[in-house]
Amino acid sequence: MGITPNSELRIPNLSVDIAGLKLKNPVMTASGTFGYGEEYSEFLDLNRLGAIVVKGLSITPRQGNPTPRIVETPAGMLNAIGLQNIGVNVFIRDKLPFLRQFDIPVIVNFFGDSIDEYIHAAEMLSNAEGVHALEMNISCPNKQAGWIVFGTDPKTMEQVVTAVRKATRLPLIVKLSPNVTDIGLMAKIAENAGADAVSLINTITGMVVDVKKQRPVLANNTGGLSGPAVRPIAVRMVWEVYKVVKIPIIGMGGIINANDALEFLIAGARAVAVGTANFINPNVTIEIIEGLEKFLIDEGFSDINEIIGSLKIS
Amino acid sequence: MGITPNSELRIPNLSVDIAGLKLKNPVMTASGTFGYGEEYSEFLDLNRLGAIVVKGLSITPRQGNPTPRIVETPAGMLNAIGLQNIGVNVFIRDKLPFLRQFDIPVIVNFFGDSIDEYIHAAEMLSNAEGVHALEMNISCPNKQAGWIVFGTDPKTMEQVVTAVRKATRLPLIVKLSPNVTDIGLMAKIAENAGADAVSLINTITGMVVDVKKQRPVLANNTGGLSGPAVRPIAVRMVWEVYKVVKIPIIGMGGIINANDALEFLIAGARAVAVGTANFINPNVTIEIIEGLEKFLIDEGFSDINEIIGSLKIS
Amino acid sequence: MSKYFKAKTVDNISLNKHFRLLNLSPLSDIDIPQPGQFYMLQTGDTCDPLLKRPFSIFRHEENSLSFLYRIRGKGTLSLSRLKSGDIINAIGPLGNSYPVPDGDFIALAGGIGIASLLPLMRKFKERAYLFYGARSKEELVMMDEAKAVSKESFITTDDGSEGKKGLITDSLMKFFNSLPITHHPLPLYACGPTPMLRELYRIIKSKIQNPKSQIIECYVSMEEYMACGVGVCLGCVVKVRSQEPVDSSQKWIYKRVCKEGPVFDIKDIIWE
Amino acid sequence: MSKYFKAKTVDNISLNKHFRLLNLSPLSDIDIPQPGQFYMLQTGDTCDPLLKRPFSIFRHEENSLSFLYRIRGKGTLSLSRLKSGDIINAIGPLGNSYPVPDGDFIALAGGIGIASLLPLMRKFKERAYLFYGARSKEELVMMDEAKAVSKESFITTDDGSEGKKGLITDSLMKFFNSLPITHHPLPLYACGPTPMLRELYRIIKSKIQNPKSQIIECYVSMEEYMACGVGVCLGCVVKVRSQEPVDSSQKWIYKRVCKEGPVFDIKDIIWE
Ligand SMILES: Cc1cc2nc3c(=O)[nH]c(=O)nc-3n(C[C@H](O)[C@H](O)[C@H](O)COP(=O)(O)OP(=O)(O)OC[C@H]3O[C@@H](n4cnc5c(N)ncnc54)[C@H](O)[C@@H]3O)c2cc1C
Ligand SMILES: Cc1cc2nc3c(=O)[nH]c(=O)nc-3n(C[C@H](O)[C@H](O)[C@H](O)COP(=O)(O)OP(=O)(O)OC[C@H]3O[C@@H](n4cnc5c(N)ncnc54)[C@H](O)[C@@H]3O)c2cc1C
Ligand SMILES: Cc1cc2nc3c(=O)[nH]c(=O)nc-3n(C[C@H](O)[C@H](O)[C@H](O)COP(=O)(O)O)c2cc1C
Ligand SMILES: Cc1cc2nc3c(=O)[nH]c(=O)nc-3n(C[C@H](O)[C@H](O)[C@H](O)COP(=O)(O)O)c2cc1C
Ligand code: FES
Ligand code: FES
Repeated sequence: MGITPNSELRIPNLSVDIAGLKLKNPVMTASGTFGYGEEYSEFLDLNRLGAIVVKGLSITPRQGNPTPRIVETPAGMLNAIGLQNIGVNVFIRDKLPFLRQFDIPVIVNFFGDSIDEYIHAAEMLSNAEGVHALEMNISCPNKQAGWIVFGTDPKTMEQVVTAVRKATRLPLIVKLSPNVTDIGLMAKIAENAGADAVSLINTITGMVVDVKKQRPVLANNTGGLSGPAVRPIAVRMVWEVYKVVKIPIIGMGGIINANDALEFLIAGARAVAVGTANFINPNVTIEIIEGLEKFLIDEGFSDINEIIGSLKIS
Repeated sequence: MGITPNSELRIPNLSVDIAGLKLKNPVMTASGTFGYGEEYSEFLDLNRLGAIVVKGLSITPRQGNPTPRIVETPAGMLNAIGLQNIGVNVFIRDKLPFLRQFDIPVIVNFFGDSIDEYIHAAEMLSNAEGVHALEMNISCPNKQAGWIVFGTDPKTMEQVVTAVRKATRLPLIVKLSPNVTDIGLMAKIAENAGADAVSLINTITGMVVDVKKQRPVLANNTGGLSGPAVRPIAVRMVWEVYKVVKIPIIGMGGIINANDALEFLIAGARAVAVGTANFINPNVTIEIIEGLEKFLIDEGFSDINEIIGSLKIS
Repeated sequence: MSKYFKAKTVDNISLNKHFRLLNLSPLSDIDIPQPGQFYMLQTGDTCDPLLKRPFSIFRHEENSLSFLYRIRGKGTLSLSRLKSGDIINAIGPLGNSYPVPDGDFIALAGGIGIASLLPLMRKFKERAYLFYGARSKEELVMMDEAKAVSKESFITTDDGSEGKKGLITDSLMKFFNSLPITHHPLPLYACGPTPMLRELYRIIKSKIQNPKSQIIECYVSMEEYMACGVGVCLGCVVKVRSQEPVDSSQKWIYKRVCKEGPVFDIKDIIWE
Repeated sequence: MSKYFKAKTVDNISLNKHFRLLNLSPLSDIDIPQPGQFYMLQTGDTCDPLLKRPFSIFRHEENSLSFLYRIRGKGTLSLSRLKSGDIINAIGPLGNSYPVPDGDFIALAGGIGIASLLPLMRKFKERAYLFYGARSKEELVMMDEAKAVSKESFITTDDGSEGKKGLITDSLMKFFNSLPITHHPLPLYACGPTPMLRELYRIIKSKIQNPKSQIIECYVSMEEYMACGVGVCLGCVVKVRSQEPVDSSQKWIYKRVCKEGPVFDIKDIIWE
């Protein structure tokens, strides 16, 4: 298991390859929980991250949903931000220059209401200097197909991934929706349609009711559940996907410490993303990176890749 | 809103009808969390419950899974009991006589590995005195169909519900699995196949990894997530089902107090079941019944049926 | 110096059934907070409650931060359990602050809103006309200090158990009407429940629409559910009038209470 | 009289970094617990930790229940935060208890296992040969009381910081070997980590297989993860030899530690 005579003296290797990107370590930020990097650069050295994934972008800016947009739930939270964003152009003009200062991959999360919007956004982003990979958020409804969610219908997903694959030469990550019967099947479709990696899980749809008002608490009625509450579901889904695809997996959902990150890596994720936990502890990503290193040293591993997918099942 | 001049003096009506059964109040126990009623009869007066739902039965006894069978998760727990049970015959001989002493509906949860086993169990239970309704647990894999889970495949579910519907004249409740893309569709199929009611949600599949051992904590690898962590998901699913079916809904998933129960009722459930919370507070069902009554009085309702499905959406 | 720091609980004093005063001693150097700014405080140490909660800075002294809070739900309940010596994480100071008043000013506090306004009144001693309303005498916390640092004070309670019985905005209205038209307009700072702020807006709007009255500068501290407190989650937005709307059919954009706020010009907010 | 009751925290004494003694005062009449029985205790007051945790009764006096515990994970950490006056819910007494010993007996405690055995030793004063092992001196909690109520005591620590250095089962083995074959066999009661119990089983089995030795009665208190503590969830089962197996190919059935246990005859358990 990689125990060498002087293993205590060696700093273990933390770097991993995802879809052709070389990451210093497997810890990324989850889209929508880290803005465009500026706000948290006050709190931590972005250069230490494995990669940064920015808030989801669409070709034109969006206002998002009315408030309340968030509500806390037991060990989790629902959000219905409604994909508020500044749009691809403003991002390229105002935010990318800041991100280009750093020596880490910048992964841009994006989405659209239609396949054309996806293609258009992917093309615009592919031509921008400093975008290292694209992450497609397919947990949004398809206007043309009568608001069927792209990521829950196998056919629709196949179409949109195939189309975007043709529109970009950048590494393409498909972010899977957990609101499906068979996430392994969805991952397999993404792989066959040309994805270089899959990331999971996006949020799980939920609702909280204000019983006195007899209304949902969120103005949007439903929202997406994230945080530790969903972690056991997310870990199980990563494991299911690991069994059926060859492309790398970026695991996320409720990670708040190094132990949680290790659960995902061992279950088959080659990298992890941290979302809601940033809100609780702006320094959490750095603490997780340090925790992973400590774990490898303590357990006598010399390379993080030794534990990826190492789950022994009964 | 039912405010009558002397509403403070009136005790509001709590009774509801489910699939032809008249319940004193909408609070039932969830299968697998209340045994066969005996253990908790030390702690509360079973006669006060809306109904009792017993641990899932199969035609022959089952040993269940090796241990560990349970593990706590943030605001929830995973269980992989593996449907350990005493079998239909021993239940009828040893447990039913005890339950017959009480003046409340006894709902028997059951399952099988094949359609034949379902039919057989339903027939045996239908002939037993003191069984008032059947609840089919379809979250188990179908041996004949290569271990596809009955409750996640629309075709398989339709077949098994149709078959059981023919095998019993008792009210038939189909307990839906939440591990599906479209729970509304599954409910609709159950309704069309002859179910008198649907209950939801069963547990959501999850996994916890012991990172030092690089193994799942549960001997069965995965388990079912229950408890407050899943509540927002469960409430959303009840609401989705309420929009598409006419038969009554029994809502459950993470209910620990009257407020939680009200969320489900307002979202469309005509009754609720309390599971994991019994473990924390053996008296929780009674406290919820009292809390519902208090809510109705405080808010000026005279009948619980006034709030069922009363959710105002934006 | 980081805005994310650990702090030790000095004490957590119960003022009455609902209100507490939490005194923290930061364990590292911190930035100096300005009146109107706030902190995100950890309230427990498990995953429930999960998120930090926002609280206005109530008092800052060398190596000490105080927060005045009302127990509302599980976060504040959990906060009320902190005992001397317990260590929590905090983020702050966050958000903008009240613009510095030129001379005298009006401070309009509804209930716990006093927590956010007292630092301003304390800093500009005896320059505030204080309007402080609450449900009852018991809920008029910190009234003695508030009065002591004010030039003049007007108190109301819903039940008349202290001060005048009635709404604090009615007292404010009367005060306005009693001022000579030629009176130099006083800037107004307000913090309190949304219905109070909405009523305030109605008052201000009627003054603006009255050509004889001078325009009042009016700043309000807004509240919204917050997850991050630092501007990344977009959970805490309010509608603000804008010349550069995102959607050309609408003359507003969303601004973040935690970043562009919590203090806004009352006239910029779209009150619905 | 209900097995589900509220209790007030009298105190929650820190014995050292890892161990605490919790004294509770039930707020209603309760059943009298027997040595070996346990309670499910609420450890926090939010949804995390969610489930109650099982703890052996350590001492029962009029209107007082005491629990000796070791801080392990989030439940026990949360329990260690309880302070005087805090009220928690509890369920108990639960499970079976140690069979009453006829005369002298052996008590084999590994670490915190002493919590479950001391009530038995206290009840049958100076009748126990105590074998008590722990990692280090610091972890030999309640040793003075345990020695005081014993007839004779044998202590080991892994690091030799107190008593003999080594495993407590080795001391037990020596003791057995030193007894004359004609000695009346002493019943043995054991509670501790699974590896210790497994080793004990090996020892007992070898004695059983030795035709010259007399058969020893041996009772062990088992531990398993518990959700309900009252027999409904079927989470806490152990494999027990049976004449009426569920499946005819196997000579065992699952029994519930919380209901048919926690005390089992060591020979009935299937040690894998
Ligand atoms: C910038 C800012 C400064 C604040 N300063 C203070 C302060 O100095 N002292 C103080 O006591 N409180 C202050 N608050 C309000 C405080 O943050 C909330 O009372 C607290 O978050 C409630 O948490 P909880 O878990 O106890 O309640 P929850 O269980 O979350 O909610 C309980 C009730 O409070 C309401 N509520 C919760 N959060 C908010 C919110 N952000 N705005 C409006 N209503 C809410 C809910 O709708 C619910 O009715 C401030 C809020 C903001 C945004
Ligand atoms: C009948 C019975 C009586 C007990 N009496 C006592 C007692 O008097 N004093 C005392 O300190 N402890 C006692 N225990 C053990 C105690 O219940 C556990 O230490 C506690 O539940 C751990 O909870 P946690 O949340 O702190 O740890 P967790 O976070 O749940 O777990 C921390 C570690 O402890 C292990 N663990 C957790 N629960 C158990 C368990 N039930 N059995 C074995 N290992 C476990 C886990 O595998 C993990 O490694 C008893 C257990 C049982 C079943
Ligand atoms: C406030 C918020 C906003 C989010 N916005 C996006 C988004 O724009 N695009 C996206 O793909 N995922 C978005 N997500 C989902 C997260 O990236 C992540 O998949 C999810 O929150 C699970 O991880 P966590 O439990 O660590 O938060 C958002 C999540 C939150 C909480
Ligand atoms: C220990 C345990 C055992 C269960 N056994 C069954 C079962 O036998 N049949 C069944 O349909 N559901 C079973 N369930 C699921 C519950 O009935 C319920 O659907 C689920 O736990 C969600 O409710 P809760 O969050 O209130 O526990 C079991 C749940 C638990 C926790
Ligand atoms: S609270 Fe997250 S953006 Fe304001
Ligand atoms: S803990 Fe539930 S059956 Fe034993």
